[in-house]
Amino acid sequence: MSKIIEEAKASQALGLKVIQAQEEERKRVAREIHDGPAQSLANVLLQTEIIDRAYQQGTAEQVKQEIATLKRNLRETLGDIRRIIFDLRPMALDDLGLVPTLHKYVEKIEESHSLKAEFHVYGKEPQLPSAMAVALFRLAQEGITNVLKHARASHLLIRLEFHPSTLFLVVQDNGRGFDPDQEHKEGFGLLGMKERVKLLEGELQLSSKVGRGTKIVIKIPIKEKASDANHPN
Amino acid sequence: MSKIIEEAKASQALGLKVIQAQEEERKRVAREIHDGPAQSLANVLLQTEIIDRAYQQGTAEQVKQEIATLKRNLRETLGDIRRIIFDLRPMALDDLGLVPTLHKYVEKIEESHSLKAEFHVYGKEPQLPSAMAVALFRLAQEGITNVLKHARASHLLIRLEFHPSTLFLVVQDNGRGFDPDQEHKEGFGLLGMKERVKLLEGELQLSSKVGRGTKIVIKIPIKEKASDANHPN
Amino acid sequence: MSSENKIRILIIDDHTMFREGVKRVIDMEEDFEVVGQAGDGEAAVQLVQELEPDVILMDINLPGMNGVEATEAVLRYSPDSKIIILSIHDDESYVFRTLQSGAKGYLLKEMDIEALSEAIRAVHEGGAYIHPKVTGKL
Ligand SMILES: Nc1ncnc2c1ncn2[C@@H]1O[C@H](COP(=O)(O)OP(=O)(O)OP(=O)(O)O)[C@@H](O)[C@H]1O
Ligand SMILES: Nc1ncnc2c1ncn2[C@@H]1O[C@H](COP(=O)(O)OP(=O)(O)OP(=O)(O)O)[C@@H](O)[C@H]1O
Ligand SMILES: [K+]
Ligand SMILES: [Mg+2]
Ligand SMILES: [Mg+2]
Ligand SMILES: [Mg+2]
Repeated sequence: MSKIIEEAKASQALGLKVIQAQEEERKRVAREIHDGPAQSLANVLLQTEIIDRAYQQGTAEQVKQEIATLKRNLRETLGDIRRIIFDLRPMALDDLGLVPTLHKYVEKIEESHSLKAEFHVYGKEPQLPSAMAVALFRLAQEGITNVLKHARASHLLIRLEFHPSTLFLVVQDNGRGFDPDQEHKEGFGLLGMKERVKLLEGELQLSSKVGRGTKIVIKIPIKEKASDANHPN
Repeated sequence: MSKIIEEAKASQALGLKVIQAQEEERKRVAREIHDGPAQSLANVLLQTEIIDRAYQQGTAEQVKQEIATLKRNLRETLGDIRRIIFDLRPMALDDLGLVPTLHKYVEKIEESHSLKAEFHVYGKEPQLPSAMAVALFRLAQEGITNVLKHARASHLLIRLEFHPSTLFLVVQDNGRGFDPDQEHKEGFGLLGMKERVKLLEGELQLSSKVGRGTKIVIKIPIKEKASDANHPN
Repeated sequence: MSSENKIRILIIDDHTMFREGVKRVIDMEEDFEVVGQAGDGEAAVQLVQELEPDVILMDINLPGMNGVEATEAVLRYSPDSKIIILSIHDDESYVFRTLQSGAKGYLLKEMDIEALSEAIRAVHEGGAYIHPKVTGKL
């Protein structure tokens, strides 16, 4: 088989992988909805049958209890749905902006992990294009995930700085650090971060040293025109 | 997502587009869940309040009616959720293959819209990589959506042709047509179709003329190697 | 109760079914009355001026202007309006932002009838109300 055909095949395989990745994410979400909310709702429907029955035969007390259970289950289902929505896309990003969304995210991290997590903001958040707000949120999210996963840090700092035509996002920890020159083996997290930063025409600087923690500084230009390209709702 | 980035490095622009497209899609699904099932569930919860009250004060007949309404709404919500799951991932694609899934899809379209929709298949569906089956389904879906949305057609034809090393997908309507050279202002539908076709190393040909309907012909090479790059679960 | 003494309520939400549901629940309270409903912020601004409702229930995710923007717009024209935000989001940053915009209350859409009527009465009397499920987080 000629090299060209070989390469053509490889290239379609690449395209298929891109599509596959997207579809896998969709599949994951579909399954999550199927196993979570869809299942619970089917359950709730069954419960309405029980209420019907209780109403025909049972005591007032029983009916009341069944309705209370139904309500509790409905609220839980709504909670599941909220979580799925948040994982897909924190709507607060579009409704309120990056700072409140990150603020809450960092707070949650601190609540659920044994480290001190701080979020500092310098300057005022301008009207960011929604694609940029999302990209910044994902960058912070990926950076934070790495700290939780690899750093064994006691301290995590997220800093956002808004300057007239630039913004900085800093993710810093006081953990074990690593040798950045030797990170090529596994993860795609850092690679994905670099991709996104490139998309925003920015720069990413990573400094880390074994035993001395890790610091990622991301610098993104804010272009005036970009800021009215898109805004909440 | 991650593995792909590595391999898509060669064609970086592709990787970037994937990221953006994925975020857009996530946002769309998040909104859909928020505006659909989440709202309806809140509504169902309100209804339990009404039942409570009817139970305390009302007649048996009233309570019965309220419970019936509640059930109906729950079933509708469940229907919405199922639709979202289906849109995310037509499970039938994995279970049955492309042809039966498309067949059913076209049938449904005809049932719910005032146009004649036909689906023709030439040749036998080979074992397609699942990513390719999904991509073809999405291509047909986007083409059909455009017909329903823009064409005001009385006739819609979907054709799938399987040849030894190529397949064709045709979406054709007899509607109002448009000038393809002037379509750049809005939609991402056609753009997305072209992206997908490019990923599959195929070709997309669109012909349309005002008043003369629209025809999209998509040609995709079936590469042996591609088919073991990936297969259904 | 005579119509003049009732608390007059306007409902703004783009989800018609939900709006109907809220109306039915409100109608069950004898001192409440729904005087109007609409599905977007522009209509809200207009209706508030026309109807001068005592309390406005305002959805957050609306087409066009969102609920926060609509709240600000309503208050610009009718500064004394008592607005309660209705939202699916249990995220406290939404609460901060909406109270900042001048709303007097924040209710999760999963509210029960007690929370709804308590909120309406509270803001009507010049107070504030935040859904207990989110106050826990503040
Ligand atoms: N904050 C950090 N502290 C210590 N080590 C880190 C930190 N961030 C990254 N690393 C090291 O760099 C490697 C590459 O990170 P990257 O995010 O690319 O991959 P990963 O986290 O291992 O996998 P993935 O992100 O794909 O789930 C990690 O495996 C880890 O060894
Ligand atoms: N079958 C068709 N019949 C008539 N006009 C069409 C047809 N398909 C596409 N068009 C025209 O081409 C334009 C671009 O289509 P495209 O799918 O890219 O965008 P859209 O359908 O408007 O929006 P989106 O797909 O993002 O929801 C449409 O707005 C419409 O004017
Ligand atoms: K709504
Ligand atoms: Mg990582
Ligand atoms: Mg389209
Ligand atoms: Mg809404």
